[in-house]
Amino acid sequence: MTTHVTGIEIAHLIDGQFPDAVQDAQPEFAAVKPESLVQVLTWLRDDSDQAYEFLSSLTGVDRIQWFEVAYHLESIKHNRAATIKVRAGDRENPVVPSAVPVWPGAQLQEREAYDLLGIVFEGNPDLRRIFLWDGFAGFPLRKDYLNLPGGQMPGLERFPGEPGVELSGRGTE
Amino acid sequence: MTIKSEPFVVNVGPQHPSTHGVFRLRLTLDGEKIIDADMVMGYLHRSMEKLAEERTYTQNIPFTDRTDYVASMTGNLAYVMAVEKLMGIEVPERAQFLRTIMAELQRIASHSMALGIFANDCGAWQTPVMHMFRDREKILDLFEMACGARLTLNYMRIGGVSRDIPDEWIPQAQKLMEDLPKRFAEYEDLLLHNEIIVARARGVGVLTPEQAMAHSVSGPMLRGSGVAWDVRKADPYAAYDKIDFDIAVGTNGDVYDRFVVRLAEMRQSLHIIEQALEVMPGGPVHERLGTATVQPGGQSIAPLAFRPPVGEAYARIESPRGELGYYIVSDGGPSPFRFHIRAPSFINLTPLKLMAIGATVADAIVILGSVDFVVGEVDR
Amino acid sequence: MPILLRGEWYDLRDLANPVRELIDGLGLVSEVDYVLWSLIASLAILTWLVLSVLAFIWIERRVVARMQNRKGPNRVGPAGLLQPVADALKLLLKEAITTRGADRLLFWLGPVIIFIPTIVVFAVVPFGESMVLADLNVGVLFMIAVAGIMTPAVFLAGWSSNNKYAMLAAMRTIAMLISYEIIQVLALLAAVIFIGSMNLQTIVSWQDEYNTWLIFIMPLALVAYLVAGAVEINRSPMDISEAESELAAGYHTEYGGIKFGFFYQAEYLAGFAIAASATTLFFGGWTLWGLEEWIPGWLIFLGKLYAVFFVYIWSRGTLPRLRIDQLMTFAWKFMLPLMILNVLLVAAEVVIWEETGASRNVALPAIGAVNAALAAVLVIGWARFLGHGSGRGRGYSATLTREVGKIYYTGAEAS
Amino acid sequence: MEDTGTVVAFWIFAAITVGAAIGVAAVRNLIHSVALLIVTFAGLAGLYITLSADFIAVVQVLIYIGAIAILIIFAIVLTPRAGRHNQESFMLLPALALAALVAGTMIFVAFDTNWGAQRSEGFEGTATAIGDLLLDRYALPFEIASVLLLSAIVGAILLVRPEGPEEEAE
Repeated sequence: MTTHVTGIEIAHLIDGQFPDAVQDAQPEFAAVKPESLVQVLTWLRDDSDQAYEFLSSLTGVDRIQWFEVAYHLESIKHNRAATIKVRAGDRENPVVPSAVPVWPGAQLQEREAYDLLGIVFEGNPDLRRIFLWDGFAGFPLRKDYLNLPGGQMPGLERFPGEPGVELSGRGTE
Repeated sequence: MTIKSEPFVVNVGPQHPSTHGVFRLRLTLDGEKIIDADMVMGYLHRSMEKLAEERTYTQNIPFTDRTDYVASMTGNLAYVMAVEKLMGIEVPERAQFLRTIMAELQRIASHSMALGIFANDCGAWQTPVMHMFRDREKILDLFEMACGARLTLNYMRIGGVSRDIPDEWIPQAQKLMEDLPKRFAEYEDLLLHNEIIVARARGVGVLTPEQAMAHSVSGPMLRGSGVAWDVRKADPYAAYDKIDFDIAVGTNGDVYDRFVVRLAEMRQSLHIIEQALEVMPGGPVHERLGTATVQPGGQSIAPLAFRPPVGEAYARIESPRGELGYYIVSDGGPSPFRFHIRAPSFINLTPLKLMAIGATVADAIVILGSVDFVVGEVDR
Repeated sequence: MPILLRGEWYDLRDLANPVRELIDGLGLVSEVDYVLWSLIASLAILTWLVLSVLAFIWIERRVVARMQNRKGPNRVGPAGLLQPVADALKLLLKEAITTRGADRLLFWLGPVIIFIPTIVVFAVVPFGESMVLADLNVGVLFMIAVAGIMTPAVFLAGWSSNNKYAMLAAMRTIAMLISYEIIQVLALLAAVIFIGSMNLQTIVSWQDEYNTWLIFIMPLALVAYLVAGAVEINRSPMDISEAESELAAGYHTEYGGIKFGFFYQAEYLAGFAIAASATTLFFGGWTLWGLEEWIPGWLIFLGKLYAVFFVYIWSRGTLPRLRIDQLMTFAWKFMLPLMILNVLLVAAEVVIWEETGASRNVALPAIGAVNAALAAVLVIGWARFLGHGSGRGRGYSATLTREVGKIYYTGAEAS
Repeated sequence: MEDTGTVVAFWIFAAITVGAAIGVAAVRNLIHSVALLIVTFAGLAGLYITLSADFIAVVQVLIYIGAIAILIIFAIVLTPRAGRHNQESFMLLPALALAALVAGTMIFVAFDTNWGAQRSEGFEGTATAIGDLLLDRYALPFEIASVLLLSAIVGAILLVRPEGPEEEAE
């Protein structure tokens, strides 16, 4: 039976190793500051007591006040699961360090989060849109998606390279 | 002096017989050898995660059918489990067993299709697929008896299953259980012992367990690489903790092992279903939620709309393709605040480049087949 | 008189007699008469070929459907018999598209060129006793040579399409055909050495006279010839040049309508040509141990031809495809040494037979037994030596465990 | 070459051969050029048939169309940056001079030879006759040619072999 490590427990563990790295701790998750994220994740992966060698899921969530990225970790060795989160406050340009150096498996999932939520993963070697086309304006999973600047209707002016189409919108910066 | 040809870019897909849907693989070739591979997806993107934010929890169940349309039972199951976890609902025991049986039947159906299409990718012109469809058809008949649909089943409900199985279901299922082992032996003999298939699949697309875990690969691919990890065993859900079964693992991590594991899993599934049919208790198949009504004829329905408490839940199950997770964030409203699918087909594609580089075009097709992805789930 | 035009074609027997009387009555100059007769004979062969192709499209679809638990075409006409006609009509009515980037001239020429060798081969095929359009002294060589024209035709078709799949497939085809042409030639060389003639009629009558078929004397050569033939006509497990799961449709990806129909038909015709030569060389042609006295020779011949062709349909319905490098390895490392050995062996046997002067009733069974035994030993031994055929898949199964989190990877097979 | 049929056939084949040969040199597109070369080879095979040399004719088709043409195609496809078009070349004049030299030699030989003595006596067993000659009177040239080809093959393999022991063919 998998031990689901609560956010409080994992926050204590992280706090013991990296003081000042934990931002928030809830029963479901522990939130880590973006600056220390990669350190914390690397430690969680490499420490033999933790050994979270498997990144089950990486998801972005638009919490309106901030963006957060949830990392659902699994330790195959210890049969244990935990959830780590990281928050990015800047609504216009949320930036979070990439987890690809820690788990290559984050690659496609980070691209997905970037594509749909516009969260920029700093350090991702190949951060491109994945489901939507390159010129797509805006990030559809954001809660304010329909209020695009300039009254733009997503999905009308779209394909890059289409003659006469000047690409604009937040996806193209 | 080494003769090197100019790099040559080939687009495999989006319309191509072996991409299992609309999926595109951009291969850069040196002769027949792959020197770079890039995936282009999104041709089937239906923005399910966005749509789900506008619909109530019950209305979202049909969406989960349409992600992995080859194994919609497991899609349903993972979603309703996530919502149940969010709301803290206990599911009646009979429903738990029914879920187990249905999920395992779905696994057999899905794996047999994977096996057949893999043979098709290897060039066995349609014959294995048609033979596999023969079995899958019977399983779909069982599904039809249970819930009226064959492909997009919509059988699971939050708090149980949509209806109980009819009386003649169990005898028919048992008959199928008697037939299938013979078929599996036949497939093992015809496909996995075939010299050409062995030559094509052995040592191709190798993933070491370290690579597999680091790339978040799950399901038969992870087990093919020798990692004994199965959510059914590691974190039992439904009725798996009451049932005796084994995890099948490979030792070489190549394409061949993935299919060996799949076939062994089909046998284990039979074993699970047989036990579950024996020990399945009677009783209700649906937990009453709030204003749930039981209609005449025993069919119970979940209320169309309800408000789970604020919070979040991540539930994962072992779908035929791997670890299928649903991550649901609730803000206390009638529809999910965030609805995310951890799609195994999608994430299992991550190491594709790693596996494809250095292989030939023909290998790339076989490797792609061994991932056994469903484009509906990749793109969502 | 040139040899190609001196065919003793008169054996269209009863069917041809009235026509012959008619033409003889015209009192034409011998040359014109000659050309006229050649044309009529060619037309007869062509008609038979087209009808056979139509029939076999239906047969193949029904047979393969049978292997696949399906019914196959069963709507158009009784039992779906008119399905090939409907298919052909559909292909004829479709627009003949030439893609924009294609080399227009060669793109059009491709399907035409590929059609020529597949038909011309039948000029030398003995359908019955003295029922052959052109009785060449080098008939065996002629068949191989003409079939070799397919190679450049396939390349031109693939190259002119300006399509990457087609180009890849064309390169694969060339590499493959060249390799297997050698196997084919060596396989037939053994037969020719043994009989001592390249004339197909002589080969058939030799088999008739000695009351045996070459298949009993050199089974290995027959197998090699059929394998090389499968390569030539793109049948699984050698269909890598049109590998539909990898390269869409291979070298004819860009062809549609009747141009595709030409390729499709050429493939069948080439298959018939392979089956015809195998029948002639290894299955005694139009003879059937005296039965040809009662049954028309050409009927026996066609029966054998269709039976050989059926093997290809069968393999298509059952076998997966090899990879290009495996196919080339198979040709160069496996087949070629065996074929060279086979030729040497047969040559030695011929010399020994001549030297000892043994009677045919002793010599032929002895040679057949020795060859069959050696073929079995060589094939199995050489395959084992190269690491194949030992049933590598057998005895390997998944490890069953209940310990979550344990790692069972050994990497024994990783390359 | 007496009867009308053969004469007609000769002229047809000769026209095809010469026409296609001119095309080979004149056409700008290299692949078209190869296609025409194939036609030339086929025409030559036809000419051999009118000369009753059945074996040579068939071997012409087998070797030249089946192998040499393919070799040329390979050469074109594998040459780096081989465009589809035959470029203008500064080698034009030397090439013309060389061609004229070869043509002159050929014409001289053709006129100098006593053709009457070479007339064929029918076509029974040209293959046997050629075989006998190759292994009897011309055994040495035949063997020298084989050795030459063998060394060419070995040389070609050496040239294209990747340096060092890396990448064994799988």
